[in-house]
Amino acid sequence: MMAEVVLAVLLAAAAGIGTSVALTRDPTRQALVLSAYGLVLGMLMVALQAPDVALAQIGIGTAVVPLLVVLTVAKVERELSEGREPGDFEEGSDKGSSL
Amino acid sequence: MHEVLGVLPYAVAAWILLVGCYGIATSRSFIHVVVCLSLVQSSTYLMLLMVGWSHHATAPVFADVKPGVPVVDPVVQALTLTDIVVGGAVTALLLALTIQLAKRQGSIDPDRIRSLEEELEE
Amino acid sequence: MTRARASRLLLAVGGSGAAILMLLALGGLPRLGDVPHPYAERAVPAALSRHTANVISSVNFDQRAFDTMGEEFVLFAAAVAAVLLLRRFHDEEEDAHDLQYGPRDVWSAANLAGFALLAPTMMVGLYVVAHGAVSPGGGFQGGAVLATGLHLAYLAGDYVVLQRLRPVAVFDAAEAVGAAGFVLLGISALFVGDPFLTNWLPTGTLGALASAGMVELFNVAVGMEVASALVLLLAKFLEQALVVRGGGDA
Amino acid sequence: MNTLAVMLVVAPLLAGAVIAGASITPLGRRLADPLGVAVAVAVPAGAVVLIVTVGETTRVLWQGGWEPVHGQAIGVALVVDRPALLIVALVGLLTAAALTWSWHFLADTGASYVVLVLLFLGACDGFVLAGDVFDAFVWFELMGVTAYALTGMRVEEPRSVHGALSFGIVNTVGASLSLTGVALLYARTGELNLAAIGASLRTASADHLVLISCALLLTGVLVKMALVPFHFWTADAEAVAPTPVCVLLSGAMITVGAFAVARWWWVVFDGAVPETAIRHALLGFGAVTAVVGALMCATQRHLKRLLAYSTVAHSGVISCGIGLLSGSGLAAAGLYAVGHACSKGALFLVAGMLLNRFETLDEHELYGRGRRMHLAGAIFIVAGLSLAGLPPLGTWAGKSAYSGALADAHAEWLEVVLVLVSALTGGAVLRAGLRIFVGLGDVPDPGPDTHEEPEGDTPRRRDGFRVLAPPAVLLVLAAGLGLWPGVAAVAQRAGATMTDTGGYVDAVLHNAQVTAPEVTVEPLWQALSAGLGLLAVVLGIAFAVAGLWPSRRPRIVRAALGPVRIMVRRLHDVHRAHVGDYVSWVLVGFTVLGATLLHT
Repeated sequence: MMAEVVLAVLLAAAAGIGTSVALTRDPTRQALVLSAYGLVLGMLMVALQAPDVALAQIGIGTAVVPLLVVLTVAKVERELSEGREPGDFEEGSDKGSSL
Repeated sequence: MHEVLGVLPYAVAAWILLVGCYGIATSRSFIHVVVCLSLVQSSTYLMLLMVGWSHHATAPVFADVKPGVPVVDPVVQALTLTDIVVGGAVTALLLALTIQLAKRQGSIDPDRIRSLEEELEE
Repeated sequence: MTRARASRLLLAVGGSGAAILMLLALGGLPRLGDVPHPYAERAVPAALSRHTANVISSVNFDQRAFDTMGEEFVLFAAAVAAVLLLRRFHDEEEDAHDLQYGPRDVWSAANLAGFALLAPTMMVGLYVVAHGAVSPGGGFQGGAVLATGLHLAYLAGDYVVLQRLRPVAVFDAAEAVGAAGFVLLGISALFVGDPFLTNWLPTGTLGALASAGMVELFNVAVGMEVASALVLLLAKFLEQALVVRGGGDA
Repeated sequence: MNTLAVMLVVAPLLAGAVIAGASITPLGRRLADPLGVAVAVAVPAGAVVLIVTVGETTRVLWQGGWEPVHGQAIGVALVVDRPALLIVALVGLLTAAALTWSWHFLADTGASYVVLVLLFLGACDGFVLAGDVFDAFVWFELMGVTAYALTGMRVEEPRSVHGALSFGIVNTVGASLSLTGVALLYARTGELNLAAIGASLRTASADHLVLISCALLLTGVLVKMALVPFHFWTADAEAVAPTPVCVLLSGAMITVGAFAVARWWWVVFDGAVPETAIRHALLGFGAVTAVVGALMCATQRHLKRLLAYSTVAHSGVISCGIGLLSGSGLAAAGLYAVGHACSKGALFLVAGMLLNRFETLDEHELYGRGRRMHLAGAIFIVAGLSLAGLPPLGTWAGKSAYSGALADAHAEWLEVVLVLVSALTGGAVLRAGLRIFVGLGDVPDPGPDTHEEPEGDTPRRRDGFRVLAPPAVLLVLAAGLGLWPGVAAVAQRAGATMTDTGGYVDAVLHNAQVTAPEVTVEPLWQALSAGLGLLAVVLGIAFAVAGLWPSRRPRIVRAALGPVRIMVRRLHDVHRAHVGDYVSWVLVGFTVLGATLLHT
C-alpha cells in the first residue's frame, strides 16, 4: 500500500519534471532541470526495487549527461557569440534542369 | 491502491515519450533537441522497470535477503542498465556533433539549417 | 499555409495518432505489479546456481553477457567517435600553439573540498566495481563513479591538475583494453571447450567476494571500459568548453 | 564450426578494439588498414565456408552455454541459418570493398575510421544472427552509433555534420519506439527470445496490445530501411557521408533492416497477427516509397543525393517483396537486395572518385569532365544499367523472381511499380553517367558554386588499382547474379527457410535438427521477365535522353511533363523540412502503420 503511494507520487513528479524538461527552452536551465529529472527518475527506480539501475541512472543521467550538456552549451554559446558567418549552403538556390 | 493505479503508471512513460517528441518537433536549438531525445530514451527505462515490478517483492539482490524471498524481475533491470549506458553514449555523440555544427554553421537552430533538399528540379 | 503551420499540423496529426495508439496498447497491459514473469522465474535460480547473489549482475555478465558485450562496444564506439568528431581541424590547428585555458576563479574551500573528496570517491568507485556480483553496483555504476570522481578535480577548479591526473592517451589505451578484455574473457571459454562467454571459472559461496567466477572478471573489464570511455568523453567536451582561441580568429 | 559462426560477430569487434588500442603508437596506426581489410575479407569468407558446411540446416548457438531448459530459453541465442549467412556475407563483402577503396583514407582521423567501420560490421552481423529481441536492439544501437559517427566524421563539412545529426536523431526516436515495443511484448509474454515470444503470442489471437507492439517494433527498423515517411534522414546522410560509408548505409543497412522485418514477422507475429494486416502495411508503405523515391531520384542533380533517393526507391521494392508473405516473395526481395547493394556500391564508389578529383558532385558542373576516365565511366554506366535491371545484370535476377512471386500472390499491379522504379532510377543514373563521362546532351546551366571539399587530407587525384578494383568487383558480382544458374535455387530455398516458422521454433527451443524445406524452383529466364527487364531499360534510356536534351523534347512530352512537374515540385517542398518535421513524420508513419494493423 505504502509502496504504491510512494510510486504514485514519484510518477507524478517524473511526469511533471519530464514535461518541464521538454518545455524549458533555455539550454543551461534545461540542463539543470534534466539533472533534477534524472534524480527523480533515480528515486523512482529505488521505489521500483531497482537499486542497481538507480545507481547507474544517478551516475549517468544526473551527473555525466547534464555535465556534457552544460559543457556543450558553454562551447556553443562562445562559438555563436564569436559571430561566425553561417555557411552559405542554406539559401535555396535556383538551379537548372534535369527533368 | 493498485486498483487505483491500474495501468496509469504506464501512461506516464508514454506521456514522457510523446512530450519528448513534442519538444524535438518544436525545438529551436539542437542542444534542446538532444536533451529532449534523452527524455524520449528515458521513457523506455521507466516502461521496462514498471513492467518488471511486482507487489510485495524486493530487489533481486540476495545480499540481505535469503533465496526464496519474492524478488522483482531482474531481467528487465539488466536491460534497463544496458539501455541507460547506450542512451548516454548516443546523447554524448549527438552533443559532439552539435558542437561541430555550431562551429561550422554558426547556428544550431534547426529552423535556420533546414534540410539539404535544395537541389531543384527544372 | 505557412511552413510553420504545416509543421504544427503535422506534429498534431502524428502526436495525437501516436497517443491514441499508445493508450489502446496500454489498455491491454496487466495492472502495475501483476505482470507475469516466466523468464525472471528462470533467471533467479540460474543466478543462484552460479552463486551470484546479485541476480542483475548474473543476467548482465553471465546469462546475457552477449548483450553486455554489444552494449560495451556502443560506449566504446561513442568514445572513439567523440575523439574523432571533436578533433581539431585545419583552421583550428593554426591557432593551436597559442591555446590558453579559460580563467576560472574558484573559492579555495571548494578547491580543497574537491581534492579531499577525490580519494574517497575513487575508493567508492573501485568498491562498487569489485562488489558487483554480491551487492547493488558493478562495472557500469562503479565505472561511472570513477569517471565522475576523477573530474572532481575540475570542480575544484584546477584544469591543469585534472590534465595531469588524466593523460588522455592512457585512457585511450585503457578503453581499448577494457573492450578487448571483455571479448578475450569470452574467448577464454572456447579454450576450455565451452561456448563463447561461458562462466567457466569455479564459483565460491553465495555472497562472498569472488564467488561468482567470471562475473567478477567481466565486471572489472566493463568497469575499466566504462570509466575510461566516460573520462575520454568528459575530457573531449571539457577541452572544447575550456580551451579558448588565442589571437584573432573569429 | 560454432566458433567460426560466433567469430563473424566477435572478430570485427575485437579487431576494432585492437586497432584502437594499437593506434596510440605511430607503428600501430599503420596496422589499421591491413588488419581492417583482412578482417573485412575474412568475415564474408567465413560466412561462405559456413554456407557450404552448415548446408541447409539451422544451427543455434547459446552464448554462455545457457541452453534452454524444457524448451524455455535463459541465455541469448545466435541463430545461424542459410538466409542469415547470405546477408552476413553480403555485408562483409560491402565492408571489404569500402575499406579497400579507402585504404590510407583520411590520415587525420587516425585509425578511428577503420575501427568504426569494423564495429559497424560486427553490429550488422550480430543484428542479423540475434535470436533474441533485446540482443537485436543492442546491435541495432551499435549499428546506429557507428553509422552516425561515420556520417559526420568529415567535420570540416557543415552538411556532413548536419546530416549526421538528423540521421542520429530520427533513428534514435525510432529505436526508442522499438524498445517500447520490446517492453510491451515482454509485459505480455515475459520472454525475450524471438521464438519464445512467437510461441507465446500464438496461443491467443492478437489484441490491441500485440498489434501496436508489432507496429512499435517495426517502426525502428522501417526508419533504418528508409521507407516513406521514415526516410527523410536518408538523403541528408547519404549525400554527405564519406563515400565508403554511403556504400554501407545504402547497401548494408537497408538490407539488414529488411531481413529483420522478415525474420520478426515469421518468427514472432505470424500466426498471431492477421496476415492481411502486415501485407497491406508492407505493400502500401513499399509501393509509396518506391514511387516517391524514384521521383525524387529522377529530379536530383547532386550525384550522391540522386543515389540516396534511388536507395529509398529500391528499399520500397524490397518491402513489397516481403509484403507478398511468401517464400518466393522473400527470394525475390533477397535477390533484388543483393543486386541493388552491389550496383549501388559500385556507383557510390565511382561518385567518390569524381568528388576527389573535381571537388564537386553536381551533375551539371561535371558535364563532360569525366571523358578521360574510361574505366570509371564504363563502370558507372554499366552499374546504371545494372541498377535498371538490364537482363542479366544486377537487379534483374530479383525482378525476374518477382514476376513469379507477384503472379502467385495475385499482385501483378506491382509490376508497374517495378518497371517505373527501374526506369526512373536507372535512367537518372544513365543521364548523369552519359553527361559526365561521355559529354552528351545540351550544355547544362552550371548554376551557383557547388564546390565540396574532397575526402581526406591528401585526396587521390589519380585512380589506382585499389580505387578501381572494388567497384569493378562489386559490378562483376552484380552481373554474375543473373548468369549463375544456381542462384534461383539458393534464393528460393533461403526464402522457404525464412517462412518456416515451426522449423525455427523447433530448432531454437527444442534443439531439433531442422533442414530447410524443399522447394520447386522456377527458372529465372522467362519471356515475360526478360521482356519487362528490357522494357524498363528502354524506358530508362528514353528518360535519360529526355533529360540530356531538354531543348529537343517534342511538344507532347513537354505537355505531359507539366502536371508531373507540379507534383514533383510539391514533393520537393515536403522534403525541404527540418529535423523536427522528420520526427513528426516518424510519428505519422507509426500512426499509419498502427492504424493499418488495427484496421485489418
